[in-house]
Amino acid sequence: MLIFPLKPQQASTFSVAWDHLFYFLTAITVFFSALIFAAIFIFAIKYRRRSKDEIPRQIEGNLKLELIWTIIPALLCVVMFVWASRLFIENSIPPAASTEVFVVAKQWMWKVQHPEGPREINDLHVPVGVPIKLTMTSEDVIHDFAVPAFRIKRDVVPGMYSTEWFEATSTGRFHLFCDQYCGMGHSHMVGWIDVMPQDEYARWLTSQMQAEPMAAAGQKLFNQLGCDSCHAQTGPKGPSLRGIVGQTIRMQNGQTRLVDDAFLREAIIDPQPIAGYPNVMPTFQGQVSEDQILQLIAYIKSLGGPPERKGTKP
Amino acid sequence: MPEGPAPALVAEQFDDIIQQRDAASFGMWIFLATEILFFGGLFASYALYRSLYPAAFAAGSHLLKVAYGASYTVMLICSSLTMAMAVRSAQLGRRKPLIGFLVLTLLLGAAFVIIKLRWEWYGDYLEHLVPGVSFAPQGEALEVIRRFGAPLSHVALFMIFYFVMTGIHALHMVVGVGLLTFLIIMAYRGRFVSGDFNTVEMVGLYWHFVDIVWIFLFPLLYLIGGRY
Amino acid sequence: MPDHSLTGHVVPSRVYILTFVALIVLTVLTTGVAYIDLGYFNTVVALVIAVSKATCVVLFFMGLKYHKGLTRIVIIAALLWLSFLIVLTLADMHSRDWAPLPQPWQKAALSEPHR
Amino acid sequence: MSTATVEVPALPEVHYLNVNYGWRSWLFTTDHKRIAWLYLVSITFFFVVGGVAATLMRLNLIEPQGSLVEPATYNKLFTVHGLIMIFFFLAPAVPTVLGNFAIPIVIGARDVAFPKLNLLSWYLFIAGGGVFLYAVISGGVDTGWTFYTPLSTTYVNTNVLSAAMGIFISGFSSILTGLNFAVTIHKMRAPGMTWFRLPLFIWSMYAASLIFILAMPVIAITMVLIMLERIFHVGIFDPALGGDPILFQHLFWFFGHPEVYILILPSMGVISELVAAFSRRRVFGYSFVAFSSVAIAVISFLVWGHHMFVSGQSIYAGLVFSALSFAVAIPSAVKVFNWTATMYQGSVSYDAPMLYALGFIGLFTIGGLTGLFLASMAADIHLHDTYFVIAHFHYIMVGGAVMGYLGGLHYWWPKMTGRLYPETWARLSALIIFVGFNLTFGPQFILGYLGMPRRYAVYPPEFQALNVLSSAGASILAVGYVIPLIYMIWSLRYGPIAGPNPWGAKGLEWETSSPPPTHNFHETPIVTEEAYAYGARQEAHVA
Repeated sequence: MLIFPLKPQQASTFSVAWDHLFYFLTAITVFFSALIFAAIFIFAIKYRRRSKDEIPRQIEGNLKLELIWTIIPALLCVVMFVWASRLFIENSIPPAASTEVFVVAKQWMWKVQHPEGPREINDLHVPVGVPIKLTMTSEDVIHDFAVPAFRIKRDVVPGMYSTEWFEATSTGRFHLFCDQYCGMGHSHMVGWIDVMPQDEYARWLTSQMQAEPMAAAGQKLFNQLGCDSCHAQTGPKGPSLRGIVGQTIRMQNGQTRLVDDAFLREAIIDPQPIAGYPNVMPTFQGQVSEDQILQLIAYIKSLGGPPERKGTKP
Repeated sequence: MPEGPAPALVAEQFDDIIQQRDAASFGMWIFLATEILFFGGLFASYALYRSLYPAAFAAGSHLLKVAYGASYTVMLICSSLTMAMAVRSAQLGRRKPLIGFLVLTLLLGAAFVIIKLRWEWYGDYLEHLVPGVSFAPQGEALEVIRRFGAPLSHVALFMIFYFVMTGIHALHMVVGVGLLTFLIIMAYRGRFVSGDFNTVEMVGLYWHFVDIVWIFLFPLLYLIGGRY
Repeated sequence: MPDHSLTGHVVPSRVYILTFVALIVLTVLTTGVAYIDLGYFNTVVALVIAVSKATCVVLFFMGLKYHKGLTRIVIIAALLWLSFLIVLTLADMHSRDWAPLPQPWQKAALSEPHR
Repeated sequence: MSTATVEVPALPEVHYLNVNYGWRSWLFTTDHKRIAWLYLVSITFFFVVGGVAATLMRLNLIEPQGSLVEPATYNKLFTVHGLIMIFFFLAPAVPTVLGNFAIPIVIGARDVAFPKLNLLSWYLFIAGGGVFLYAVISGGVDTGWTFYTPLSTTYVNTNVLSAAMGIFISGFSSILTGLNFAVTIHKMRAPGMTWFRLPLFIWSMYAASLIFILAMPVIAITMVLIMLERIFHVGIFDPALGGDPILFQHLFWFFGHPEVYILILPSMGVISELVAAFSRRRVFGYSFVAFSSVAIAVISFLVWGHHMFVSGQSIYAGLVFSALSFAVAIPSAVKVFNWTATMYQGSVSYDAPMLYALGFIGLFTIGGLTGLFLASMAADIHLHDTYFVIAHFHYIMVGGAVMGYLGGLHYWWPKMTGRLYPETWARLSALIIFVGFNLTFGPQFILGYLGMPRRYAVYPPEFQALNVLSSAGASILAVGYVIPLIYMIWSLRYGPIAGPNPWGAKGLEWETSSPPPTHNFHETPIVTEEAYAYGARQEAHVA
């Protein structure tokens, strides 16, 4: 029995695919290292210097050999590139049916909000067998949300939303690490992912239900901040936000923008004039925290998406 | 020891004055390649933000005065001409024109730096257009920014690039003025006119390079965004 | 190849004067064009003029026209490297939104999770 | 106290070391060989400082909760270790010591093209190092060697300004060194020394010089921007003010990745010399090895985005960077195969420099192959910023660059000093370094695979066993580094006289006396044969 593990836990759909790639790369590494080591050993012993004045036969080189050891590694590299890139793209695009969870990082803690309302710190409860999409941002420096057992990792960058997703395949408690150096408390910015059976997770959610859902909190904030005075319905000062998510709108400077999470965040913090409306919206930078912005976005999204005709897929 | 036309002027690691001159001028060109990448980091950042915030950068350029930029350009082009003529005089071994052209170049360069600091930058400071020191555009400046619908922080970003890019350029000008002063003193003592003109040539290359940087800074900072 | 005479390559002053005149003309031109609305082409024209001016300076004032081979390679390499930096950085920044990330309102449209 | 070997020649009467004495003759020297000594002493000092930082880190990691220092101190330790080892030891090591000493002699020149500039480079290096040490003493710096924004510009309170200033100044030292070498190699070669007669060491030094010239200015300007942002609180990289923190990563890695090749390319050149000399063979596939150096130098500038796969960089840019990263692996593989093939049917001796060279080839192979994991976008997701990365780049930088440096130092030591070091001790220390190194960094591959993040002062207890193993290996490695320090100093005075060509090697440097005269050769050599012409003259080997 080894005193240390040789293999990390394998607890997500991606970790299986990832491990296959890893084994392939390891096999190549072991093969070529063994080849070079063996060659060095054999040559060093077989062709050792036998007399002080020995001058060996000179060989210039060999074009055929050069081509062989250029082309074979090149082909292997193509295989690795294609395999790894496909897997990366798969890992970058969350399934449309994922459950969304919001993460705000700050020095040195992870703040998690579930759309249903529960909030956690340095802990994330998720159901097994359900794809979870994390929408993440940071309040200060760059952090990184890494879960070795799921083989996932993504930088959490201030000023933008980054996403990653996973589908847990086994229940249990798994390490959550901050992998991007973030200052003094970097190594204390750790937490746990609790993967629960689906029914247990449902019970956990209800037990946490004293918290209000994000959209409801967002609506309260929306009214508190006075957003409703211009945006409750389309008026002279601003458009109604009902169904605005997913629309493409035209800005005063002629650009068109897709209304998504990133755009909504920018519109709250650093509003730019939209075509057809006066440039009167003030910035809310400093008045709302990153958590609250996410609540506002959740509320705006709860107002519905674009009209049906936009969706082209049946 | 190799036979050279003026052995005392050839450093001991070289065979002759021609190898020495070749090495010196090649070294200078490599140094300029380094300089291209040094300014390149700034140009790349500028390009990125300009493509992200076109309105703010257009607004920012309206806060600068074209008259300054254009007259600097003319001054630098004139100084490049006088510098080229100075190198030519040194090649031909003419001491008096050499000193004359060097002094002209020096005057134009010094005028550039002085006008930039005393009038343009100081003016920007009075108008509160210096991010990190005092950035609070008022009056006409604020109106321009409003007209472009540009957020203040992005305009500040433009102004940062304006100050950093022209500042580092001006620093290069100051170094150039120092080098010219040195050249004038040496030329006065009779150097550079007996085949050993490569020092003048190298300073010339540097001077022209600094001119080229300005040739790009002028449109990128003062003209872009349209004056119409 | 570099000149192997004692004085190096002496350029007639006429060449310098002509270069100077061309530079002044181009400066006037680039300033003037900035006052005409050409849309995106304002930037293009400004850069084309700047590149031509820089080329004039490099070729004649700096004498690159009379240096062959090596020196040219040095300068071309530096410009190529600069373009690596600018092009790849901008390429990243402007292709970030291309990824076909599903948006929340598409949830209804796509029912099968993509695996 | 010279030993009783009878037929060994005496030192030449006048050579560059005894031509004059006194501190002035050293501190104001323009002799490239003496400047190499100035660098040797200074980088050894920095190596000790960086090594002490590493030792303290490894000691701290013996226990999961940290056995020695506070996390804040630990953060400063790894920052100082990284910055010193990269900017003040590895980057200058082979170029400024071995390059300065050997390049002019190897190409048959009297000195570098710009000797005064060469001395200025050293002063800039010392100035940069001094400013950086000031930063370390006056409170340290804890940003990590990567200075990521907005952490470094806005959030840490340590001495980022002087650290950045130190890097800025030392950057110019490197630029001037690269410039000097490039001009020297182009313009100062002896008659008959054509490009394809150049030893491969020169080719790779040339490639490294190109990187110095083109990458260092970018880090210099980036450091200027960091300093400005810290002083004036402007928003170049601050997302709160419209700046983009990822732009910093682009600028940093545009320099940062080529920098890695600055560290390894010169050592690759040394290895080509060693393998040829101790196998008495022309390097197999000379032109492929030569051009692979240039190919590495060029492609290394196009791969920087592989440090940013999970940073929020666009997927499309990531694909391009990943593909190019694989492309840079191929010239490296070509080199390894050719070195190995050089030994085939050669006359292989086991002198200490050759042991270092063999160690290099093995460790560089592992380091290079594990680099493929990190160039693979998907594999990088899990391995990024873990100990796997640490292990990978230490295999390249310590297993590769440092082994090459030590091998080269042993190889040219008789030429530099005129004396030999004790061979048995040298072989022993090469062996200890190889074992200690693998014990230190081998376990870190597993740690990384298990998911242990880098730059952690404290860590979950299940990682302890491997960390203890790694720390134990580090203590063996430390012993391996101390032994050469002792016997090299010993040999300065007591080492047996080497004679002009103790290895029976080919190359212009072995045709002049050891140590060489101030201008390297008594008369300008004329080159008539290609490099490594071991078959050309059977009587070439002088005992």
